[in-house]
Amino acid sequence: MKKFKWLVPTIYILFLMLPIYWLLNMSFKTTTEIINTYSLWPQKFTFENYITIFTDSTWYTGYLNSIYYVVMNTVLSVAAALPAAYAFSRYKFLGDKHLFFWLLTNRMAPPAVFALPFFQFYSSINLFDTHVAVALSHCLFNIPLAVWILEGFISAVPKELDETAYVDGYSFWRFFIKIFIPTIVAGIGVTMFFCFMFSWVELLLAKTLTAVAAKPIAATMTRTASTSGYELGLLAAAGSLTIIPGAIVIYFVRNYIAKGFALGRV
Amino acid sequence: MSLELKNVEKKVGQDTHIHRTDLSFQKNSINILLGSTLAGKTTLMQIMAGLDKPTNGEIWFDNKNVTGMTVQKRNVSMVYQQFINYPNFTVLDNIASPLKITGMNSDEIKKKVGEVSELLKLSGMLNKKPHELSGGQQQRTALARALVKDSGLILLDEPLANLDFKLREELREELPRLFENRECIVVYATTEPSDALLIGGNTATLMQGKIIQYGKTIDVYNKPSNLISAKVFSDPPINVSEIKKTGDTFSLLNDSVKWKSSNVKIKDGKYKVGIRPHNITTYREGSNSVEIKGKVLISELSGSESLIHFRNFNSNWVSLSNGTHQMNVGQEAKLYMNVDEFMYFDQSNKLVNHV
Amino acid sequence: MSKITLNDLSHSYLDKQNSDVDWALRNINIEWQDGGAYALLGPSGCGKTTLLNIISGLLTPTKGKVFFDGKDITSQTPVERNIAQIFQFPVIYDTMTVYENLAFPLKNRGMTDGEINSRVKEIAKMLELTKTLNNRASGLTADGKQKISLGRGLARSNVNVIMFDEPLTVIDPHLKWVLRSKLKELHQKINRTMIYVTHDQTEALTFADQVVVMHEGQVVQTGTPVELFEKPKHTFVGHFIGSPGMNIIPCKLDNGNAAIDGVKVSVSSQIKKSNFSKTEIGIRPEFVSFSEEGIPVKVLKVSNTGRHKIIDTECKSGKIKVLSLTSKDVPSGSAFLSFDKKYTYAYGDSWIIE
Amino acid sequence: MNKTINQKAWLFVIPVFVLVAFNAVVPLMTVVNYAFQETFANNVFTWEGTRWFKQILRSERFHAALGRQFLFTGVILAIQIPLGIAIALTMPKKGIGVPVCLVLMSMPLLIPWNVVGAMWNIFALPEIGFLGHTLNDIGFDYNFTQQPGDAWFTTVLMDVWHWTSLVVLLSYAGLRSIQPAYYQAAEIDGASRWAVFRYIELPKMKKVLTIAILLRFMDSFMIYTEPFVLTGGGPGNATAFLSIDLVKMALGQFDLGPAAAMSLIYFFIVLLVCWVFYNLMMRNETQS
Repeated sequence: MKKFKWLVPTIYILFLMLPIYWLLNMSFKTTTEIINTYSLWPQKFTFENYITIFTDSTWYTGYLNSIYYVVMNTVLSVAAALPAAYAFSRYKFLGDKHLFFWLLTNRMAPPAVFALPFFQFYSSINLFDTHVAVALSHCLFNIPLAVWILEGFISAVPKELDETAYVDGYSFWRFFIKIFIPTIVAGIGVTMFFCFMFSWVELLLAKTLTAVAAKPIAATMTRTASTSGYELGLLAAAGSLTIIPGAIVIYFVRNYIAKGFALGRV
Repeated sequence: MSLELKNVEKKVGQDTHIHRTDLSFQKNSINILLGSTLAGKTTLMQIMAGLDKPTNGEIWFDNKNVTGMTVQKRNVSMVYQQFINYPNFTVLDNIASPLKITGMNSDEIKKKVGEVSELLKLSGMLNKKPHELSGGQQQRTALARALVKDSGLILLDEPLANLDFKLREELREELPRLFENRECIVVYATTEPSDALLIGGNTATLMQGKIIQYGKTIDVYNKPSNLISAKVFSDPPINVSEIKKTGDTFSLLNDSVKWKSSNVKIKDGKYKVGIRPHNITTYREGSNSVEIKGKVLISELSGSESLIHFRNFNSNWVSLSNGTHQMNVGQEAKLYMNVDEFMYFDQSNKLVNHV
Repeated sequence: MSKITLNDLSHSYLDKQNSDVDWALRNINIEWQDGGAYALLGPSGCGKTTLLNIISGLLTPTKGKVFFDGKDITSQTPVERNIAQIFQFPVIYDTMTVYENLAFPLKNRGMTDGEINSRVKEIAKMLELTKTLNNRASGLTADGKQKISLGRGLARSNVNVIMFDEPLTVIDPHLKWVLRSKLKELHQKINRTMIYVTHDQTEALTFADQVVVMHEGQVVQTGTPVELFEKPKHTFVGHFIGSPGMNIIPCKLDNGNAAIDGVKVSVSSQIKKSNFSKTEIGIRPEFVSFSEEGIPVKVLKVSNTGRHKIIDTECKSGKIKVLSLTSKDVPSGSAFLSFDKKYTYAYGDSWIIE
Repeated sequence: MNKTINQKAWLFVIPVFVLVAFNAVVPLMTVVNYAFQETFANNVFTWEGTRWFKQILRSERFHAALGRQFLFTGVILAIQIPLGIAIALTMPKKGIGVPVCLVLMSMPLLIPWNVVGAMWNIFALPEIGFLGHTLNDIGFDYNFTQQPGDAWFTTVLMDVWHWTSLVVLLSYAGLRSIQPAYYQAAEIDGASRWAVFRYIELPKMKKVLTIAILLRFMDSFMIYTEPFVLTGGGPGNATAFLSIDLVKMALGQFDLGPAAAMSLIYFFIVLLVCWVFYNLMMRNETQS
């Protein structure tokens, strides 16, 4: 039985790759070919769809918009969550448990519930259709997550390290920046990965809060696809491109992922 | 220079972690806090360092009240049981870090780090990261960081507990030497009586958040003020038994063992006697030895010593003899107690002889 | 129950071995009799745990063979070998009660409920676990948990060997002593072969009848605690066993005579060879005493340990420790040391010369 | 770890508190506002009390959506949790296989959710999709845009594709944190493979599995984008889960009052289930 153990993950990965391959396959076909001929690989291999995307600013600004607010949100979430996670890990204070639970409940709030109120709220404070709006709104679910993951990592560091630094004469902030952050850098990496991931894949809020100026690529894609009568080739090419940032991020943090979970909340 | 705890008490919620304590450590002394886990050693050290505040009482250092002062301002050093180093710094930067904080110029830092790393045999590994070192070297790095600045108070919280037996021995031997020629007070917490004896200095015995006794280590060992202190400061555990004195006659355990002695000047009556295992031996030792018989439970031979556990009148005894003395389990053993070394405690557990 | 023979064992965790340091174990030959109490003693990284895992079958040696009662079992699984092992930290099955934990290895071997019940009760009594039998195992203290893992080993009546891998590491210091005695007592009661791995000489020497001292993947000496103490075959053994360890002092060998700082030292055995790159005299502090003549030393420090005095002295060639009774007086300043000839040995390139 | 009492710790928590409260409190109050009032024009409200709540709780449409939602969540949990554990158990433990598996398996997690929907749409369409085409080729009458059963099958398959990896990653991390001594002890005790799983792996994975189940419950219960892009909730209302129904009601029909009431009920259900589940798991924890 042990001999065939590798089959399970292999089949699973094949299953995961199939739809992605299909998307890539389509992206190299013209829409006409997609509709008229069914084939496992492009008969007339074309870059036309990609060229369209890279030459049309409504397309590529979508990418830039997405990356812009995702990075903004990731930095914001982690920066805010770090001291909070430290506090939850190291100190007891009035209402700490309730606050922690309340934070987590926000991870449980269905975005669909908040879509309309968010639109009204951000419109009323003149942030509608800005990158800041999306970055801020994604804090709703990313900050609880970031606090949660980081708290696990921080608790794995003995508090004697903090004490040693104070004994050595470090002030709190100097210790926090020069020693503590480098110590939990793996945890920060994992947290950033998750924040990036959830901000990158989320669409409902991002779409609700933007119109033109900050419109994310994923939204651009659906719009074009539905209005111009399903330009399937273009849709596939745009979709394929949205996979790339994620793939790059995974590649860089691959060693941290498993480790992160093992060290963190487990 | 001195460190004084005046009426210090620590409570957390309803629990008292440290009962009212008065303690005073003098300049250039090594002071050992001896007690089992959770006896309050760490809490006491945290209060001394300024990492924790006492609920009541004051801490005076150098005749100044430092009770509320933050640890950064106190000029103390601390080494923990776990090997605590800054993982992202090299050994060199680890050792240099307390000096860099003070803004010392780099030449002087270099000189000081060089000296202290030489002292702790770390010179060859200054450019390594802590995780590349063995446990012993990691703890040496932590010690070096504690020694590099001229702190007036050096706190060592079971620094050898996580090391291999031989490394422990090696470092323990070096420790007193490290503090020679230094103006400082050293406080060393340990659970092991042998640590206290080998390091010397002064010892405070602790039990459940109370200081039982404080004095010169050898005095505390030889003249424990009460039974608890004797128990804390004994490894293997001290034998305790009921004893009756009438005139010059002492009798142990329902008259099973009797002897006469005129050396012990205590009133007639009932006492508890504390007998350290090495005062029960397979051979006669001292001028007054009394025979005791028992059934052997276990015999442990370590090459240089023999530990024999035996049973006499429903209680278990431990004897420790020099040399190898093989005894079989179940056999009737004849052993000798050196009665001159007995410690007598009254009904309130206070030492009554030797005083 | 059986005799254990290790035949020319070597093990490496690497695929390719270029030099000695690539081997975790080198050329181990050991024979252990049935029913004995044995210890593997050495500092961390000396290969003792590797050796233990090879005996239990958790590792297959790169070279060499393991025999139980003359039968080659090198390729057998731990189950087939029928052994028990107690690990550094207590391994218990969290979701089971103490009873279920003890019954687990028996159940796996298809014993009937009746047999299991009586066996578990018996073991629980031996280990003083009877009261907690129905408690969740995960609720016990570290020493209680360690007793459970020991109990799982003892439960099976036919195990060939019970192995301990530094079993007292996580036990509170004041309970270590109790559990150590319990192990010794158990061995004397059930007479099963036991192998105890540790870095702590006290644990090893008090537990075992025969101790194997390991250093850098090799066995440097095997012997009874007394042999290891009185006649170390290698300076490492001298240093590692005994507290404080043996004094090792550089000396000169000349025509079968040894001399330290020009003073002749008599040793217990004849010195027949002298072509070594390094020659030393080994003498335990217990066997050094102050005398009217002998090796001139300076007394550096005296520490009173309650039972003994440990005196640090220094001669030209190095430091010498003296262990004496607290009642004896110690000279201050300059003094002379003499060695008990019976326990004085000459070492050439770290190995005893005889 | 013993924590020190320090009320100043609140200062560290303030940024997080402000950022989350900024997003949570005002919109939530808006929802509450709508839920108890009727509005016809801008800023003209009339108090409606619990009318919308009663209406929603009695509405068959809500019951149907809630039923579909629980069924969907139940089905995907029943598939993803065991499947995820099984895959984690068979994954390599060392070597080049580890990063390869981790990277490839994480891919679906990093694809924007609407792209996931679009991708599966293209993949499953009977004429042009590999899945649809193949199924029809081998004799199934498959068309997820027309047949509710097929739509369900496709949605579930898509979710399995999208999220099983999260369970795998968590389980894998949980498995990796088990000390080898446990396996060795079990081997020595003669435990079967099943016993090792039942008495060692499963208990040690309990915490990660709790997290995995919670996350999967929350996210699948809140699912919106993927089925919206894939099926649009159809055919009919076959795959109109709670969020889809809610958005339809709020934006499509502009029934703000009932939509807001439904939102609150919805949020409450998620909270309640999470809370009950979490406490059940933790109660067992303290018992042991």
